[in-house]
Amino acid sequence: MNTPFTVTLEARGVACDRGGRRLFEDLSFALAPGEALLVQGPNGTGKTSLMRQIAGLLPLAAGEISAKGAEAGTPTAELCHYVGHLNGVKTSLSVRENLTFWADYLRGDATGGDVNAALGVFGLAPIADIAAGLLSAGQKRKLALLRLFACPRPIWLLDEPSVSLDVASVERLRQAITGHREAGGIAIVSTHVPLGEAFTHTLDLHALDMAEEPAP
Amino acid sequence: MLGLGPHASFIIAAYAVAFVALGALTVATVADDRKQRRLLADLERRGITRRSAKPRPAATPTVTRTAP
Amino acid sequence: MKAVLALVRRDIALSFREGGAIGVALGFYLVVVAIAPFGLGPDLNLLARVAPGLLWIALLLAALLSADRIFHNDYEDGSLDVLAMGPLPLAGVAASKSLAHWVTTCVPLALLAPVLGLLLNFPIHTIPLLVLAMLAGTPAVSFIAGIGASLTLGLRRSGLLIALLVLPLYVPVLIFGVSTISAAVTDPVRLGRRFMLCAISLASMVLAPLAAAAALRTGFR
Amino acid sequence: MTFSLTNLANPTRFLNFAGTVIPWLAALTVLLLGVGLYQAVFVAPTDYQQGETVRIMYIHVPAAWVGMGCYAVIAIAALGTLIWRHPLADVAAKAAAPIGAAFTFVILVTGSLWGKPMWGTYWVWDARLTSLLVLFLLYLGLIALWQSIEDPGRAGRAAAILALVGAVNLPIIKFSVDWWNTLHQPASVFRTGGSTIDPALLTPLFVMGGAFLALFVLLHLIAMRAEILRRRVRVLQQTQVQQAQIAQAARA
Repeated sequence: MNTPFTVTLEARGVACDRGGRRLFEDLSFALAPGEALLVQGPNGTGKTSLMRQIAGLLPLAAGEISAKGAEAGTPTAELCHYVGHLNGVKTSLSVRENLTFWADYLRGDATGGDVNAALGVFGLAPIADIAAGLLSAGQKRKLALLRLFACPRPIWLLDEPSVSLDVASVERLRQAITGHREAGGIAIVSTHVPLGEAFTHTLDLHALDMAEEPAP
Repeated sequence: MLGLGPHASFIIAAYAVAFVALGALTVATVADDRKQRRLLADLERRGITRRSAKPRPAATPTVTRTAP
Repeated sequence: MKAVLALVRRDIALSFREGGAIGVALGFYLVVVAIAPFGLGPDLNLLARVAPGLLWIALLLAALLSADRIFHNDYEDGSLDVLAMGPLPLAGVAASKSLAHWVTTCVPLALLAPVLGLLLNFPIHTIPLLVLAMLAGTPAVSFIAGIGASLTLGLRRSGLLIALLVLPLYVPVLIFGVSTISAAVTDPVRLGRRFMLCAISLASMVLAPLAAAAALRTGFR
Repeated sequence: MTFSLTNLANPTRFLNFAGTVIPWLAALTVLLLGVGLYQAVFVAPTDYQQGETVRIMYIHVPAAWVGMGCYAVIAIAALGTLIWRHPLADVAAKAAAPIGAAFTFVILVTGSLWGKPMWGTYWVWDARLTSLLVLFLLYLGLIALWQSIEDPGRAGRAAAILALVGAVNLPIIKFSVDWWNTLHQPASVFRTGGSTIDPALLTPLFVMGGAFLALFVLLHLIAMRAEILRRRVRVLQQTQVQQAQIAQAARA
């Protein structure tokens, strides 16, 4: 788990188009190992889109995103964990089976990470052999977040990770992000819940104020 | 009329089908074109032009350092 | 490679757990073949003659029945996003999932075919060849269905649309599949067309995942 | 060609170009169709074997050229969409599909009406007719896919992929149907072509070919213009919705 990560993430002049409209453009930032970025902004300003762009799931309308310091030739997407609004949890598989699959799949031929240790992070170990379909929304959310621990990757992309989590689990998540940073990892998180002083950078994706527009 | 021989009905039917099918295609295409032009002219008359359609300038967000 | 294994194994496990899918496809296959004689008449010679075609067509329809779920469930619950970020290229994901569809749908259908063949007075000694021909030809069915499934990802009426898009592409499989079996009945020596069937399957397994991956990319939103 | 391609890449320039060309092309189409039909119906001699029914050839064969050529247009446009991301490629492909389907429909119907007196049946599973039937089904699939996907960008790319998959498959389908056909029908029942066509038959055939080609280009230009305008209307309507939202926000 304590692999020291040495990856830096850099975005240069990134623009994002959604549904024929440009959400944002000319976005640049660089995150060194151990730095974390908080993404803020009202709905529809491109928080999710930015995450998906970094994860390689959405094309860039302009600019580029690159990660340096990893093994040459590794695509940025393979350095990232993305936990979005959907959990990627199969209801008919048990908690352990879900996690084991993602660990095996995401690791590929590499080694590292530990499913059993990961199960302990949010206290899901006692229900490890229960079908995930029986879990509450919060527990499914925790299961999705456990991917972060079962397969170590330097960059965490967390889109509203605190949704349906209780206060104690949010605190646990905050600790996890801090621990990830101490190991040299990068975290990019969008959230409405204050996660304390876990972040070194802030990105405000404010919409242009609607009222400023001249009325027709 | 024309002496089309014993199979006149097939020849006439073939020409008729081609005429009807391609005619219908032409009418539908032209009608669609007209309709779109009318819609566009209508919108522009109400002052919604491509100029006003120009998207609001996109946000150019910046990242600020908030903690050491 | 481990990723491929993990994915294929999970998809197979899921299709058994989520139950019903295989059973429905097999039941559908049985029903289609079972009602055919009511339309064609009970003449056993006629039934034996049309049996290869009937078995193949019913198999294609039964396989398409579950085709829209090749990617759909993973798309709905967000798994597809995570799959796209693994060590496997997207074409590899498409290939693994098509392969899992083949194992969970086409193989059981091919194994049921001999039983249905008996209902149609299909000569018993050619049954091994019937199963072999179906096993050789059905990878093309699953992999081409994967293209249809990826093109219609998340659309309404995707099941019907897949059938419309994909069935015309099955013409070569059908032609060579049926003729392999008919040839086995009439002329068991000349079986060169079985290799055509294998060639079509192999080509589909190589090319179809590329098209499916490109189509999946257009569906990510 | 490079001149026109770079110049027409811009939709607005394309609209201007279409506006100038369409009336002339319409006139040319009417002229060619008039001459061609007159020649085909009144001038062309009858065939010593087929008699008067050979007149069906003057619509069947040119329609076949256009119906198949149209798929080539779509396939090239698909490459344009996927590889060069040309802004008009997707419009060109979408506009061409219904036209191709209509022409292929004409091929099938006239072919079958020609077949009845010649072969004694409306339809034979002749290799050529069967392949064209598959082509027709591919056109229908493309049109259905375009209609099912709301977002024009995704629809364009998905249809382009399907068009290319079809283009790869068509030769295989043609080959397997040919092979299947020889298996089932050892004697060829139907031989047009050959090298013995009377030049008196050829002239009207080529005039009709030119007429159908002109009709295709004409309809394609009109349909492309309609498609470009449809997309503009869509954008403007979205703007309208946004402006309404802004006005509401301002009132509040």
